[in-house]
Amino acid sequence: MDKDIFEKERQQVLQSWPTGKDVDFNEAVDFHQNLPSEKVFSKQLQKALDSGTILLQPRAGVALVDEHIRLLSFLEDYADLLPTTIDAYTRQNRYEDAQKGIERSTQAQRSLLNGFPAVNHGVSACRKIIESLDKPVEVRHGTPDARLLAEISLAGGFTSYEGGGISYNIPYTKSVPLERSIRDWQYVDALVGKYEEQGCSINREPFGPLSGTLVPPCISNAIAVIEGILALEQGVKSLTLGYGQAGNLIQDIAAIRALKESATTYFGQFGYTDYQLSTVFHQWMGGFPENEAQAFSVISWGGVVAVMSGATKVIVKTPHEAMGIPTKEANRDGLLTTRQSIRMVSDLKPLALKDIDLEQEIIKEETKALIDSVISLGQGDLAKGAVLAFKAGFLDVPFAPSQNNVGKVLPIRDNNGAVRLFDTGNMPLSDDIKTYHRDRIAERAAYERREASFQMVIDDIYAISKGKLVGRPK
Amino acid sequence: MDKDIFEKERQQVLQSWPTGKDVDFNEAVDFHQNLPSEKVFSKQLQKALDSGTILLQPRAGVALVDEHIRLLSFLEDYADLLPTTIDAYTRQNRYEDAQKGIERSTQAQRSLLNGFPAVNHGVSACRKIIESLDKPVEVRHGTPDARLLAEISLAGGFTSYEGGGISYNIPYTKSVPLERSIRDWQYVDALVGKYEEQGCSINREPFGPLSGTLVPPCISNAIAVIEGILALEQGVKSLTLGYGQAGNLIQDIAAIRALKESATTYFGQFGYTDYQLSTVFHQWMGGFPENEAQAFSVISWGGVVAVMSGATKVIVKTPHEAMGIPTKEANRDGLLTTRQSIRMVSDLKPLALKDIDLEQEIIKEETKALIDSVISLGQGDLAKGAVLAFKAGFLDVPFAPSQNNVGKVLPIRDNNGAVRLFDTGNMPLSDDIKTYHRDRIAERAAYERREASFQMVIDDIYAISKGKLVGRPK
Amino acid sequence: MDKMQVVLGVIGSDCHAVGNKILDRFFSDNGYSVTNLGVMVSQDEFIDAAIETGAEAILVSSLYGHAEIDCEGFRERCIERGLDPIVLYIGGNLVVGKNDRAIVEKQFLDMGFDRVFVPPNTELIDQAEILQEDILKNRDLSTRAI
Amino acid sequence: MDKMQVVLGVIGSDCHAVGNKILDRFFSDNGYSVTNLGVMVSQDEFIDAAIETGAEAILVSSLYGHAEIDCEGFRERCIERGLDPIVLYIGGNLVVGKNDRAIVEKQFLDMGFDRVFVPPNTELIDQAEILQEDILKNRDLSTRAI
Ligand code: B12
Ligand code: B12
Repeated sequence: MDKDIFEKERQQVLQSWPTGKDVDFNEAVDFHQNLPSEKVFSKQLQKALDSGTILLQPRAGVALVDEHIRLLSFLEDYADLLPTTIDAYTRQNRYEDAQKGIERSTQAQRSLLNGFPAVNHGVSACRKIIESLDKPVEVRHGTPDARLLAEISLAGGFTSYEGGGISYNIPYTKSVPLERSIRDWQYVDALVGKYEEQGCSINREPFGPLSGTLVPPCISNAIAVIEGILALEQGVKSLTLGYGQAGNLIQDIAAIRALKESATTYFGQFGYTDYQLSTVFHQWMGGFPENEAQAFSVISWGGVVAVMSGATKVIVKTPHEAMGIPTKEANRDGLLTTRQSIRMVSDLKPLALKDIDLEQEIIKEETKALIDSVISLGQGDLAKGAVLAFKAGFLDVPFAPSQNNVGKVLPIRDNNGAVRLFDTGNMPLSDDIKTYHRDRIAERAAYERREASFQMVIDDIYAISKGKLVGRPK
Repeated sequence: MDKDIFEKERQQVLQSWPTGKDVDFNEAVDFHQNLPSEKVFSKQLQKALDSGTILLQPRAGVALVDEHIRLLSFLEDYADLLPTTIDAYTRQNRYEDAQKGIERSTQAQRSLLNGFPAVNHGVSACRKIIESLDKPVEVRHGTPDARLLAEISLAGGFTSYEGGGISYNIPYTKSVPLERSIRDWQYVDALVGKYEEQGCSINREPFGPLSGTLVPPCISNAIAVIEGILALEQGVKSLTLGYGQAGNLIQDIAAIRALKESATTYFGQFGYTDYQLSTVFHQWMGGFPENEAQAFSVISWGGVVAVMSGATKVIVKTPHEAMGIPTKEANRDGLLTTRQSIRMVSDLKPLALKDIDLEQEIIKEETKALIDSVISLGQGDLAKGAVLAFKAGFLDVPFAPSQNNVGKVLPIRDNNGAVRLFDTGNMPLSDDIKTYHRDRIAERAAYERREASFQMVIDDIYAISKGKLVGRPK
Repeated sequence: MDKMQVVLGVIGSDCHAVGNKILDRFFSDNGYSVTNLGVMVSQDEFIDAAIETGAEAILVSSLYGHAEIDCEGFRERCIERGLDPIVLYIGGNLVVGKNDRAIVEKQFLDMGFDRVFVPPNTELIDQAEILQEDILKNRDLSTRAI
Repeated sequence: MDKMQVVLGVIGSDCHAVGNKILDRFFSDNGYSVTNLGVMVSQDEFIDAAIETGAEAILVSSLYGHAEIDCEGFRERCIERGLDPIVLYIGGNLVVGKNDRAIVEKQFLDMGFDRVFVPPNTELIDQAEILQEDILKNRDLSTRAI
């Protein structure tokens, strides 16, 4: 992004809500420079990368500042990295509604918002959070226009920022044009780059799981890599690429391994060498079982697979997942279960399985087909290419609400539980790949003695919440 | 066992406590013959063997009959196979104390016994249990002299009986001579054989996990195979051999695979071909974490490994494990977690890993060394051989309380968490094998920068309950 | 008989799309003509669509926990804009947190919803029949009112 | 100073041996002379051994849930047989089921045990010092009594 344009736009952004005026970049740089390394996201990630361990991070956010600090202080003992999950009004820039939520929450003495309205609370409230805690804190949200939120929270001392122009549009919005959200996220990345120029390290994490629902790895990996490049282009240096557990052990391990490799390849191809790359594994992001004992099983399996995949961090679910925003105790329990799982399997050697290698090659090949189509559509301009690719359905996220999304792609599990493409929509995959998916699904259909169909898709959507991986009949 | 001797002994056994007189073999045969196949243990095991699925079984038993039936009826919805866990007084043939426990429990309106005192309650109470339920029920206990208990519970309609002359002596008693318990279990097996002759199928399950604490697979596999042969010798036809999860995925899978193969080999070598062989995987049998969220993780990982090992059934723990006999709800929760885990991984293909094959070969070789030493000590008489082998320390169970046990063997985990032999005691293992174990442990010691020592053993004993697999310092 | 007209959507700033797609399919497969507004639907958008299509029921979803705020005055607004009678259903994870189902149900019944579907009561089984009964009851009422 | 003598064992029909082996090690490593009776020890076996060795404390374990029955009248029996004063500790999973720790503690204190160690209060840390203090307190008492 052109610096002048950026700086001009900054003035507008900071004026779009009263709390914007408290942002003072130079003072913020000072604050960041004085943060001890325990509070800096990328430094903790680097330690994990170096030692081959995996870091645990929950999701958490409530309406009121002191409540939120109490919540995070409580979770800090069980987590390695902390979140501040932003409420859904702020995500839509509906700060008046967020204000209403704050007031109602103050009255009701409980949070009526599903997250922390950081913009309304402003810079000093963010500082209070960072100062109250001894671990790094990330802003986690789902905001298509996250410019003001970034300004306030980064000035507030947060050292990691989740999201991206695609991943915070397609699953999170209905009618925000993709060109706009990508553009607004170039701003965010440029802001991060501005901090990086001053030696303040801000980690960026594109949102991997997308709709969280039977997303084939190639789709999320392609988008993650593209958002990674878009971020690098603006000066981002520390990147965490994400993936949401799909459910089949082999495929999940292969997906994280493929993600690292595809990213490294393309980042190099685009001329980037000076960056820190880590990965994040999201425990199962689809519908959870309502029963807590069953939910514990889903969570702990997610912990196991996260370790086996070699991811740098794992985002942890809670036994309340199917029911509502967790209490702090439920959140702690999710962390405890996950930690136990992780520490019980972390001494295992990486699984050397041919099936994983095969799956990994397939995912990389598919991902390459998707990314290359974006590159060629954009004639080298990835932002433009991504917009055109979504229009054409070359990129297509299953079950996403956005009107930018063609929505033709339909996933179905194969007989081993791996997510395959029942309908490849317009995605530019080779015939070999298409045949591979068709065959795998046919195998299952034969086994279940029924046709692959939308009913099978629905069965798969419900499966985990009904206590199984594959949505078989009966 | 000689039939005349057996029948004479039977009369004494049945007179050793008043309820013995209600045993009527012919009437019992009638009862068994009329049991629907859903209630017959071996038939459900066969179905599982045929379909490659795994069956879930909890542990449960309380002092009073109606309470016990209520408990099992509640659990029946979540389990595939049911237990009746016997109290610890009955296990020691202390029926007066059991009677006191029954009376005190009636007064207190809660169970003061840690299991169901089946001998005191007698045949008709057992029948009531079997008739109230729709699934097969097994007697699970830890009784060195289990003759009367077998007479009463089998006449009562139970279709599976856990235990063995070694596995219910060494971990469960202090001073019962091994020759006596083996002899008394030959009686039990002969009784089962007597039922089998009448076409009543009674499953027998030697107790695999022994002390439940860092037992190297070769030791439990050797004892399981020996008890299997001792049972076959008396006419037992349906055998379930068991193994307690040791904690390392590779070793656990290898152990169950090795167990099947060693059993098949030796059963053949001893001339048996007409039997049904299944395996049981016990979720972690050592000290559990007190925290329930952590316990859920241990349980669900046990479910996962059970499936991956290919066992026919899994014995399920509960989130109350570290604290006390579980409530029925905690027991249900253990089953629910396990079921979820099982159904999430059961569609995976068996892991084709070289490391598993290697481990499996080692376990089989070690097991062979142990069993062959028993055979040669006994000059073909396995019962005699086993007694001599324990005396010589050729068979030696870590942490067992029995005076029959030399107690020289000490296990330590290696750097990947597999249980290795720190001290092989007097076990007749080859030098290669000993070196292998020594090297694996040295690897860990080097990594941890400390000597392998008894402190390391203690650290490993506590490890799982403290949230990890390997008891590393700090 | 003509298919009954219903309007479906996810209210407020809520982006949860998966359940919505399944509900669309479910009610369509079970004899209704469904106008699906998708996610992020305001009260007035629901009402506009209901008026336009002559719908006899509005099926609101809310998953993200803000239903208390988003649904405030929804019944009153319907009446104000002439939708009376109209069947109003709501389902999903209505409030923030894991709450007692009975309390949440009552809260939304009090707000004027005819039925409230919160977990563990969200499985789609006989909702299609129940809806038909409720619509017919309303028709009956309207007839008698005339 | 001579090492303090203590008797250790698992009471009743209880076969849990692992904790016992660790306790033996722990108290031996921390300055005591331990007579370990192992598992399945009756009240009188504990008392016999204490008399024989001149022990000043009996450390009872019970894991399997029958401690209520097995320990009935233990303190009285000690006094009856002339062990007075003697430090009586008990630890483990004392009663059947997961129970409120405070209630269980009180129950066994009332039965005459000087200290009660139930989870999550069973980790071995400063038990060796506490025991020393308790034994010294008893000596002090005996001296004064004389
Ligand atoms: C997948 C998912 C996401 C995906 C959604 C992708 C997409 N665009 O669809 C992503 C990751 C993007 C996401 C984002 C968020 N999510 Co979300 N998400 C889920 C999750 C895991 C599954 C939802 C799902 O698809 N279920 C499967 C479908 C089939 O079931 P369903 O949605 O429940 O719908 C069925 C029933 O509810 C019922 N039903 C629904 N409405 C109606 C109406 C009628 C009339 C009837 C009869 C029945 C009915 O029938 C439907 C079909 O069976 C749930 C938790 C869970 N359930 O396990 C959380 C959950 C709904 N999310 C939640 C939250 C808070 C959010 C966020 C605000 C982020 C945050 N703070 O954590 C953002 C939302 C931002 C926004 N603007 O809306 C919370 C809501 C909390 C609460 N109510 O207290 C939940 C419960 C998780 C949690 N425990 O914290 N989420
Ligand atoms: C391993 C084990 C077994 C093995 C024991 C092998 C052996 N011979 O040692 C086997 C499988 C044979 C077994 C059998 C049974 N077990 Co068991 N077993 C366990 C288990 C899983 C671990 C015990 C262990 O070794 N822990 C590790 C050691 C280091 O810890 P510890 O024993 O708790 O001892 C420490 C502390 O308690 C403390 N401590 C103990 N005593 C004292 C005393 C003093 C003075 C102090 C300061 C401290 C102290 O310090 C010790 C060292 O750190 C526990 C549950 C758990 N804890 O997870 C159940 C458990 C103890 N068993 C139980 C039961 C009931 C039985 C059975 C009766 C079978 C049944 N009905 O389920 C039989 C016993 C038969 C009999 N005659 O005794 C129950 C007791 C229930 C209750 N109290 O309500 C438990 C709690 C499981 C459960 N939740 O149901 N068991």
